[in-house]
Amino acid sequence: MTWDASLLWQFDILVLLMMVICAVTALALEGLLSSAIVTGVYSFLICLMWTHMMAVDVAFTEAAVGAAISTVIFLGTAQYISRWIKKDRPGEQGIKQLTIVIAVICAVMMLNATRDLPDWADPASPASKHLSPEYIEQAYHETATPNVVTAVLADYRSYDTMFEAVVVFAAALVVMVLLRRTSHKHRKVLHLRPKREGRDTVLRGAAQSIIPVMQIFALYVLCHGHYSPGGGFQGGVIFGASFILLALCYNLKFSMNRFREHAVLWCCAGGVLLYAGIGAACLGLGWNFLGYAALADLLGVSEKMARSHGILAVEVGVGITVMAVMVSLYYDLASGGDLEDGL
Amino acid sequence: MMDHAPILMIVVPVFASLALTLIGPMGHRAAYGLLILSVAGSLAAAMATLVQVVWTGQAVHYRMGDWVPPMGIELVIDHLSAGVLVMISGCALLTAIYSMHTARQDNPDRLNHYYALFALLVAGLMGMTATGDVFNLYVLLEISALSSYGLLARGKGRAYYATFRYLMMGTIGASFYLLGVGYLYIMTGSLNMADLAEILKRPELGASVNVRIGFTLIILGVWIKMALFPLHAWMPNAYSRAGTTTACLIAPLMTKVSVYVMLRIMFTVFSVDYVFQQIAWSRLVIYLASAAAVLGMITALSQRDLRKMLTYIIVAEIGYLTGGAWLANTAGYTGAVYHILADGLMTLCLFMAVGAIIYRTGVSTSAAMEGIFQRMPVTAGVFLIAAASVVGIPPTCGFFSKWYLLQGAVQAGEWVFVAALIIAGLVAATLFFRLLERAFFGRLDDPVMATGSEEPHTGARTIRLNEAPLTMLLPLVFTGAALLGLGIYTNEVVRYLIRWSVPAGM
Amino acid sequence: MDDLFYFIISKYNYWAAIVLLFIGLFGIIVRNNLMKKIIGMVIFQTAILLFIVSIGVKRGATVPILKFSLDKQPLLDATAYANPLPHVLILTAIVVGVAVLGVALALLQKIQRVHGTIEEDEILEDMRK
Amino acid sequence: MNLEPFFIAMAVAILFLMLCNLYRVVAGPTVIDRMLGMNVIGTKTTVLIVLIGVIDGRVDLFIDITLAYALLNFITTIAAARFYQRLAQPAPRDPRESLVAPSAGPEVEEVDTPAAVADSVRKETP
Amino acid sequence: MILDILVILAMLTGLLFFVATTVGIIRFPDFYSRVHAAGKGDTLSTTLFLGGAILFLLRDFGTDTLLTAGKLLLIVFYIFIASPTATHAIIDAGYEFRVPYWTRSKKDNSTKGDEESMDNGFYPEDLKG
Repeated sequence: MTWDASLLWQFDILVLLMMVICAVTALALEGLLSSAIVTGVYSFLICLMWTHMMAVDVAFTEAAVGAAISTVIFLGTAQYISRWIKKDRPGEQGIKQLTIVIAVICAVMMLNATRDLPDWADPASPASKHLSPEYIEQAYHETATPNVVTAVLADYRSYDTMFEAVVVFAAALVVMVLLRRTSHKHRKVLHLRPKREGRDTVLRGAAQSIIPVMQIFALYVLCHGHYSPGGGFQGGVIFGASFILLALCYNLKFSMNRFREHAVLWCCAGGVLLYAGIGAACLGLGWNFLGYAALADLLGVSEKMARSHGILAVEVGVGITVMAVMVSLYYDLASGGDLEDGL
Repeated sequence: MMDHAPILMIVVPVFASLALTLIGPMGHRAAYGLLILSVAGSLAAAMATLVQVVWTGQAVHYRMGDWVPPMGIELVIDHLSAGVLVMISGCALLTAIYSMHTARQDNPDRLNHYYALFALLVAGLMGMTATGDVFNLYVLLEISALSSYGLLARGKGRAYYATFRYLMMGTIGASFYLLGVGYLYIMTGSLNMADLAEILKRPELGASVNVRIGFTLIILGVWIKMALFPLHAWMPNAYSRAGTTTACLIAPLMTKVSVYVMLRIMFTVFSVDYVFQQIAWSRLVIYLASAAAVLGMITALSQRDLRKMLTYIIVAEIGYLTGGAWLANTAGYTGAVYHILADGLMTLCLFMAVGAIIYRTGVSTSAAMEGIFQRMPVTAGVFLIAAASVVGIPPTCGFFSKWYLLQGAVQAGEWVFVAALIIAGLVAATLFFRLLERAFFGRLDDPVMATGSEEPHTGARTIRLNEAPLTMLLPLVFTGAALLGLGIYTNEVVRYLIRWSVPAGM
Repeated sequence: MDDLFYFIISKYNYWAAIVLLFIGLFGIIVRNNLMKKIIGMVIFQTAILLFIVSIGVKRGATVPILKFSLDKQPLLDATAYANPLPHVLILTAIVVGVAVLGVALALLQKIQRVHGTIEEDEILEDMRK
Repeated sequence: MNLEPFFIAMAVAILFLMLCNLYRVVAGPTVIDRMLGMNVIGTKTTVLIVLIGVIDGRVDLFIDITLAYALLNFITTIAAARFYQRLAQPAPRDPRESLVAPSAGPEVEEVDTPAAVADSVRKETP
Repeated sequence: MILDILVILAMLTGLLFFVATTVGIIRFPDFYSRVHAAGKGDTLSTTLFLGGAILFLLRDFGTDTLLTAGKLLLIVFYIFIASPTATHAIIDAGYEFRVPYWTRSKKDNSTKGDEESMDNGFYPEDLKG
């Protein structure tokens, strides 16, 4: 019985309890904004949980996404929808109740089946025995990247990551195709923001001091992904968030003058193009797609270092795409598609 | 270049979609040409791979980034996936050629972005089919899903709610799939399909309840994606409200690829023994499939909207496919795989023909069929072939797939499924007979028709030939010919392609 | 008593994930409001992510970033680091989740514009007209 | 001196405080109160991540997350505050648009088909 | 040893302020006073906790720890900027919404003496969702 040597279970149980409370509250509240905010708290908690499970990269991503992007786009959408739910009507619940009964039966079966799962945090579980030791033991020798997660993400499974970049690109494209309006006939729900020069000074001052640091930090996260948690996605989100902050503290036009819609679209596609282009370059040099070792001769380094550089280049591609996509999502969703006035 | 064909057929459309986004407003024709070029490249690569697979009789493996499989991702293209890949890229190419007029009609603005999403959808579907990694399949599933949301929402005003429901169901399905992959990963520690299959042969995993849960979740997720009968509610509205090009692209491909994924999971990751001996509910699936076939066809019979009717026919066809796959014998499996190819073509053909008719008449109810034989003889002829194929009349490929399915059902002694196949065939015959009757003997001065067609109240039957434009007609005719050709060369297809992919232990 | 305690300690994470999963699913099925459905979807997805990250945890293991000894040699003991593979999968899955969330919200705005409401039954009524 | 038990105690204590703050998030009564609760929970999360890092002995890897939190937690709060500033002005609202979405206007191009012509003529005559 | 005691002192003080903040957030009657408690107490106690961590790091002095300590100082600095600004923005939003102040007389009117009892008519409708 080694439970006393296990992780901090008191910690976990408290966090999980809070997560369940948040989840129930988010679904039960009547105001939609309240639910969005409770969802934000939920994402803080899950980030905490992941930090505690030593998944720092995941926690970093969740921090960037949950703390900034999700809640902001929720709020941006909330401007254009009715913000109260109406009580569910009783008459139409028959099929729903049946589904719930089935779902509860499934839940009980799955809870019962956890008996059979390997113990939590067991170092001898199949998942910890089969593939992951090889990654941990070989990644550094083959890619010169101490952060195993980055090595696996951008080299061993870089094909996945390329399509991850394509997914966000597709999302930006879909949102743009859906919302972006060329005509201004159908105007907005909320009116233009009033001029409030005087009292915004505090916000602008803070923004002026925070945004540069944020951007430098984003670049640091992007480039330092080999040695510490972080990488293209996290850096991209933080960089994109800096533009969102600019738009929030000044206004949408101000931000758009610095990062125009065309440039955003170019960056969205350009990042993916960089990624896929590197893959295709490897293919042209006689290796398989995304075999960065092909770049060794070109760069004049060993294959191991070529992989390391390849990872960096690919992360830059992901970073550019994600940055542009986050900005694009904000532009389109917060302005309702006419790019006139944001949150 | 031959060695790299497996990756090229996936990456070329991705590059095309990037180019379509980047180059900006470069005119309709340039965008159209670029799309066709990329999809044709994809088709060429798929054909090359197919030839290679059939020639050598072995699966083609492509290691991504030169990593050895359990650590890296690999593409595995065997006989089954090679056939499906050619089907996907072929259908996509035909739709791309077909889209010249309809896509512009549906998208007066942002045609480039529409085509970019089109290319992304093709890339996603090709990637799903070619991959040999269960998690990679999830990522590509989401790509194809996201781009299809974008394409479907380009329909008319009410498409948004239908798309939203599709998004919800699609996300639930994909999430179930992901959870199932998580269960498999926690029990085995691997994500590569071949490696998983190797590990899952261990007896202690065969009896494990969690592996069974994982299997169930994956299959459930895939069923939601492919709209098997009780889970199909999202599909009819989403497809019938979409634009013509979108419907032609998504309706034949999305569901078929999901069926392919189901086969892959059942027979490559798991094994025949596992699926039919360890899974308690595997016998129930036949009943579900029978219900899908019969109810789908009957619901189709009661539809007035042509596209909705075709969508319910897809629901029924999904029933055939699922039933064939779960019959657990070679004939049933052959029928199911053959029907993936046949049904892809047949659905494409029907949707294209209906799209052409709607394009010319502007009416989407069955009233549009009035007198089609006089006004659009070629379209109507192809429609007739496709209808014959759905009903299952000999020279067309629909007959042969049904034949194999029936044979398999009889061998397995699943009389419910036999009955369902026959009833569904009869209902389909009724359905198409009604339509074709109107198309052949239809009167143009019918008051229903007066609202939509040209020259409503002339009284006399002065019928102008009003055939669809050539870019629509060519792919249509080609698809019709392919339906016949696939039927005529059934033996070859089965012998060189499908026999090789029959899983061990069937 | 110890056995029971050990049992709870070794499984609670899975339980929490499954409970959250079904809370999310419940939200998607039962709530009438489309925004609530989206929130349910977010919870549903994160529950799955929580489950999969739980696979990667090892007792006594640290962050999967290699430690270096004083003479710059990496410590390559697999039991000392958490399993990196689930982290990679979840990174990708989070990104996919954000993408889907963005598209869902865009659709929501469109639905509000077209139907004037985001309550499911009212939309259905509106569509029947 | 081994400070690890002390840090663990601190972490659990902060978590309890978080649980108390969660009351404000759950109970409201206004959205701004919830926002406040979220802000406070965000800061506590920052501290907790640093503490986990200290307990694990590799703080340098956890600090980036903390910095990201410190910078990004701010954005959410500002966004919510902005939202309410915009809402505070009374404005007439007309959320309902025409049934056909302007971006996907198929009627524009449908004119060349005869049916559409007939349709448009029919629309104009009454 | 002295550093250890300093660490413990800093963190205990920080915890004290956290407790004060929490009590304030839960018990204060109106929105403005709650923001006040949150804005001040939270910033200070976070600073104290992170200061404690810096001191703890400096126990084994070296370039690595110095760098980490520097980053922690940066975090302290930015929390010092961001947290009050965020509080300011929240207050501003509430002020523009004309959220009423809490006064003694109002409290006297309510029999329960708890803020919950007067909430119902107390806040603008828009703020509750």
